Amino acid sequence: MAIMVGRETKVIVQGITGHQGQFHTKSMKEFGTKVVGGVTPGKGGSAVEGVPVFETVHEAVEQTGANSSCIFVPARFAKDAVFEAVNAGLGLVVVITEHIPFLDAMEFVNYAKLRETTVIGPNCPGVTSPEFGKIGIMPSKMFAKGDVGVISRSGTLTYEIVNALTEAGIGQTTCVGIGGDPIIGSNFVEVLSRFEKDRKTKRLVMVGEIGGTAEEEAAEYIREHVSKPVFAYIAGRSAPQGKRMGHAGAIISRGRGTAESKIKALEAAGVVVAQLPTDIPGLMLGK
Amino acid sequence: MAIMVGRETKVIVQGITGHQGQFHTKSMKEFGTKVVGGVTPGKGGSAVEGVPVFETVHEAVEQTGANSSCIFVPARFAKDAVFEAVNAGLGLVVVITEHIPFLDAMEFVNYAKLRETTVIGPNCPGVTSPEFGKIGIMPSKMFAKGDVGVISRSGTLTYEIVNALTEAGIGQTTCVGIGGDPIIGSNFVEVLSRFEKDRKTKRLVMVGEIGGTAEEEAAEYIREHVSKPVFAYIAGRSAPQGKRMGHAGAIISRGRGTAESKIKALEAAGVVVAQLPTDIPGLMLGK
Amino acid sequence: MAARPVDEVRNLKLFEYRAKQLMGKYGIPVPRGAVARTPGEILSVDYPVAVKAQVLVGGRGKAGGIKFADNLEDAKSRAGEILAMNIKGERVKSVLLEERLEVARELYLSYVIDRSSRSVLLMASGDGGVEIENVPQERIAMVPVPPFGYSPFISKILKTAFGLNDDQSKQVDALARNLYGMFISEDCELAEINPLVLTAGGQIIAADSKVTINDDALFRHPEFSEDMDDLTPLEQRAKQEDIAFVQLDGNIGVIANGAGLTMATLDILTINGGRAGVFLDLGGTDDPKKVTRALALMKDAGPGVIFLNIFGGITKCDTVAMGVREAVQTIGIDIPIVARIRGVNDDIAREILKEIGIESSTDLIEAARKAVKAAVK
Amino acid sequence: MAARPVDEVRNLKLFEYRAKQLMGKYGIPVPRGAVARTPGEILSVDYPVAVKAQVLVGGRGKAGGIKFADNLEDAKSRAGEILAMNIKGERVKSVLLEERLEVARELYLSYVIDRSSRSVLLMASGDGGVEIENVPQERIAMVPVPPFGYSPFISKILKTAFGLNDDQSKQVDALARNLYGMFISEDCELAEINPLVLTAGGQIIAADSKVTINDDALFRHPEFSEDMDDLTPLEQRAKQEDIAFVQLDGNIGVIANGAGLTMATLDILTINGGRAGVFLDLGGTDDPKKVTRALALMKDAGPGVIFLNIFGGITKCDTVAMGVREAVQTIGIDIPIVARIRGVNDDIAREILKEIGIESSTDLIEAARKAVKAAVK
Repeated sequence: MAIMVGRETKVIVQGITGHQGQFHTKSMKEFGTKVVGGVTPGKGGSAVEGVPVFETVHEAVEQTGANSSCIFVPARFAKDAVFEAVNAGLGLVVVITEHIPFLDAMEFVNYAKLRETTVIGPNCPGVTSPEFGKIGIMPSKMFAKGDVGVISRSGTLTYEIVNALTEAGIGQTTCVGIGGDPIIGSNFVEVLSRFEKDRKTKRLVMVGEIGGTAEEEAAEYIREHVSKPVFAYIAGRSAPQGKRMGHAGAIISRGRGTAESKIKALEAAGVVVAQLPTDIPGLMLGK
Repeated sequence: MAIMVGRETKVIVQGITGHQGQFHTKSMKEFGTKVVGGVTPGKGGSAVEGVPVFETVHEAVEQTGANSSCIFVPARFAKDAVFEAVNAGLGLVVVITEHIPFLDAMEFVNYAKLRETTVIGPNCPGVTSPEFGKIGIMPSKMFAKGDVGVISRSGTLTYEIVNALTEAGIGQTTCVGIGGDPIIGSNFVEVLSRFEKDRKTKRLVMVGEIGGTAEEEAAEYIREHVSKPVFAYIAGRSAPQGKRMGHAGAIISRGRGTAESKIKALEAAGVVVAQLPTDIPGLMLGK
Repeated sequence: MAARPVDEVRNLKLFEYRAKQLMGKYGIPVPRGAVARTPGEILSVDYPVAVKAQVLVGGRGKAGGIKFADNLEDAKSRAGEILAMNIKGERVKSVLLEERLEVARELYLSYVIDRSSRSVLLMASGDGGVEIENVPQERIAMVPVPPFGYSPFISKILKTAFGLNDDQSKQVDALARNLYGMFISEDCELAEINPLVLTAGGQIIAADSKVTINDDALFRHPEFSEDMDDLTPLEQRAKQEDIAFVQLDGNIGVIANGAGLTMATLDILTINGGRAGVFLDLGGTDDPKKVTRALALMKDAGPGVIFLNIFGGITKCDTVAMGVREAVQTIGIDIPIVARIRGVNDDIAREILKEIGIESSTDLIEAARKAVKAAVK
Repeated sequence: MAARPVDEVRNLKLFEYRAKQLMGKYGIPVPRGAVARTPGEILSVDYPVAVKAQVLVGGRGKAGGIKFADNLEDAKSRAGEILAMNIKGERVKSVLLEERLEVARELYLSYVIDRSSRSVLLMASGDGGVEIENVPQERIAMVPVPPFGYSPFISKILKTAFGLNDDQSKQVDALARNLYGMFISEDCELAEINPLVLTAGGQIIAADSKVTINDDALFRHPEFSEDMDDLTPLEQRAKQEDIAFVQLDGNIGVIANGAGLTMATLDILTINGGRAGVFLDLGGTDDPKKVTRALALMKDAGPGVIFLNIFGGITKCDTVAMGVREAVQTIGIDIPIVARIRGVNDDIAREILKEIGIESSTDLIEAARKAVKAAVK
């Protein structure tokens, strides 16, 4: 078992004919993912990496039975692409595209929630279940099958940590890059709750960053609802505070948002917090 | 146990100072419901039936810890009233008001779903759990505690059937009047799924009507997900078809929507369908 | 709760010419046309012209309600013929004279309030025309419009569903967007274009239009008050009273409270061999005067017997009984009344009715049988 | 993925006078005022007047950046003083001369993109003024605006939160509605009025305004291109390259890919006794030229050593190495480079770097220690 990506996952790639779309379609297929179709308006009828291209998501779903999408379309068209995927009834939509305006992301995240579609991202590396496949852009080589669930706000740092886990002989059920934007489709709490329910997942790794209060909220959730051991790293202990403008941010965060606040909250919830990302495998192995 | 209304239920009445609001606040209290506050803009600081009146729902929630609302405000203000209740984080909002424009109902139903608030109605008699209380306008006298869950699209007909059940010695866990409007917050399927999970509820009574395809969808759901015996009555076998305009309705319903279609679908799902509403107690008692 | 007339939702149906005026206002291309209530009103139109009966029932074409004319004289006589018609029980009061389109293809496009998806549902098919409901499901695109508004992706779906080129697709996109705007702004329950015509010249035009407005939203649209005149005088009275009123072909007049109970009452009468001639749903009321006016309405509808079936809740039984007493004493109801009374204050109600000579029962089946027997007499 | 500069989200901060121009455009009452870049630009204003430094950092008032004047001469000399100031490292380039308000009460109102509720969050308090963040939570109303738009109930909440009479409430309702309209139409990330002033005359006026625009939405708002000038030349270059660039006070120049890895790199350096002087996040790229330009930027920032920490994924290691080679060979990088390379194509990358004399490690800690050592020299 794994979360989000499983045996039944059939993926379409929106923006499949673009440079990134093509490259990662190939990579996803090589990883063993069932990529069943692509969508690029105006290119319907063609094929990319042996995958048929359709004019609309609805058509692609009808013809291929797809249930998931990986979105590479440019930021200014991304909102409509997600709307289309959600409207077509897909269960999982992974939005790789970065630089999507907040209000656009907010709208598609709301729409997805209304229609019970899970959105990962935007501005994320996607989801990889080593046993079943990957939706997104994570480098394929670094994964190994195992019992650890990884959730991360950061892209490259995830690779760093997953790589270290694999080298230490610790495999993964699923790695979820939730994305670093302020408005994202699935946050720590939502992904934690899935891992908690997944029987194959025995331990969790959580990679956070300074800014926002998502890690503090995750800590609260872990304390009340997560029975599995959680190991975390929070990036940005030594990063400078940004020049904040206005009072609104301070009112919302009320002193939370710093690395100290996050680490304190997580430790209070029983989470083992690593000083450096590369310390995580050692901590998991009890070294 | 019961569904929707339980030991923890604390109700505010929106539109409490109106004629209906006052009358039913009294009736709900007499039934044992914890009515903790009311809201009428401009009347904050006063009291109705010993219940404090507030200017806003947010204030009422802050002061009383209310988690449910019963809405009696006039149709043209109802959308905003539901929005306010949902925004304040209430878990259950029962909308008694009738004649709410469809588009208004659609909007508040969507907003409620986004914020995970359960809406019952609009244009409904509300929810009654004989053991814990009632939110709405169902006549108090007819209920008895027991193990039957009742779901109904019709108001008065529900009273007829519940009364017959009680007279036959069959009590109820909860009776939910979901409302007869085309756009409602909770449909048969959603309420059925709650009754299925409720341990105290052993048997179900479902009261449908001609029009729409909600009963057919319920039948499908029952076949796949409901383990408890279901008894149903569908009103309108002998009612004339309305003069339909345009083709859209026919495209959507595709022959469904008639009493025959609904009865056939329910019977195929193992539901016992009564010829007359008053037959239901006899069927339940195996007469 | 008020009842909906049987399987219909509450709506105000607009005549074709009114629907097209409305669409025109929202920038939707419609054929040039003019409406006439008498042949004399027809002055000059572009010929050839289609003369179309303005009725709200379906199947007008098959019933001969659409004819064609090549000149003024011709148009007047065709209009005269149609204005004398009665289509499926509906008298033709006006005709629409409209330019004839050179039809290349007939498409289908509609928006409707959809119960299941709780959204405005867009439906589109390349196989437009009168028999659209028989087109296989998979050839009709059904798209619940996101609650945040019409979205660009819909245009791609329409292009594919209709099989259009880029220019046609642009026209359809603008039309579909504007129609959605109209649907929301005017509180429609249905906005249907069938056929949506692609002309030989490559234009997209709404050749026939059906629009219904959500009754409950009419307070936001006072301009539709003039469109109410398709109701019979009794229906109009009922509407003013917020009483659901439907005329049928039996001879028992049913008065009940609540849509479900009203329909259940019809079922019970039918099973017991009776037939309702009219039914009338009081809805929820605490006003005896409304009950009195309902009885007056029922008297004018003239059934052989009145079956009063009340389960008191919001509408208390004694309120109803007081209204009945007032009707009997002031209006004089010369039709026998069979009453079945249950629920809140039913004991008081039974006393009141007894005073004016009406025996009432608590048992539904027994009362129904009595009403059927009385109707047969 | 591109990085956000540390704990800030991507945004364009507007100067107060620009924020007020924008608010004025949306019908929000703001004080009469004029902006001046030199005392000579001040011609005539209504006195008494407030002379306010236009800077983007907070705490301007305490730093002496707001002064008052009663006549032209006075205004010019106050302006001259302020225009010579440097507030928390930010040079004052312009002043806003504004009518002085007779303040009866100071309120607080803002909209902000809120991560937790994934909505536009309205915050309002009757306790406005500079120390609003210290007001107890329960005295600040926080309302996530429904995604369907500003709703009437919000006006009731504002009335209660602010403690207003009906007339004031109407003013505030219009203002809050217009501010929300501005927030959405202009893709704001923050729109804050603090204080929102209730004047002695009963008027509601936005006395101080802070607005930030979401950078990623600037393609919809080309008119803000003139508001970019608060960046240093290096920051501006970085922005054009889509490189997150932050200047700090150590002497190690960090180049990494991805926000998380960049921050983790800072953490590792700090733990090992080093301090970054600048960091630069390449983000995801497949263009060696971007890497070359990043190195040029780093060269101009002038750290003592460059620590290149790459974990290849989207950004392949060989792409980075090629960019570095190009920079070394054409621009000439005279600062020592310590490299740590892992991930996609790291073997090729190490070969390329070796050719130009850069030894690279795969071990993060080891490389970090080496960089710290090099910086100390």
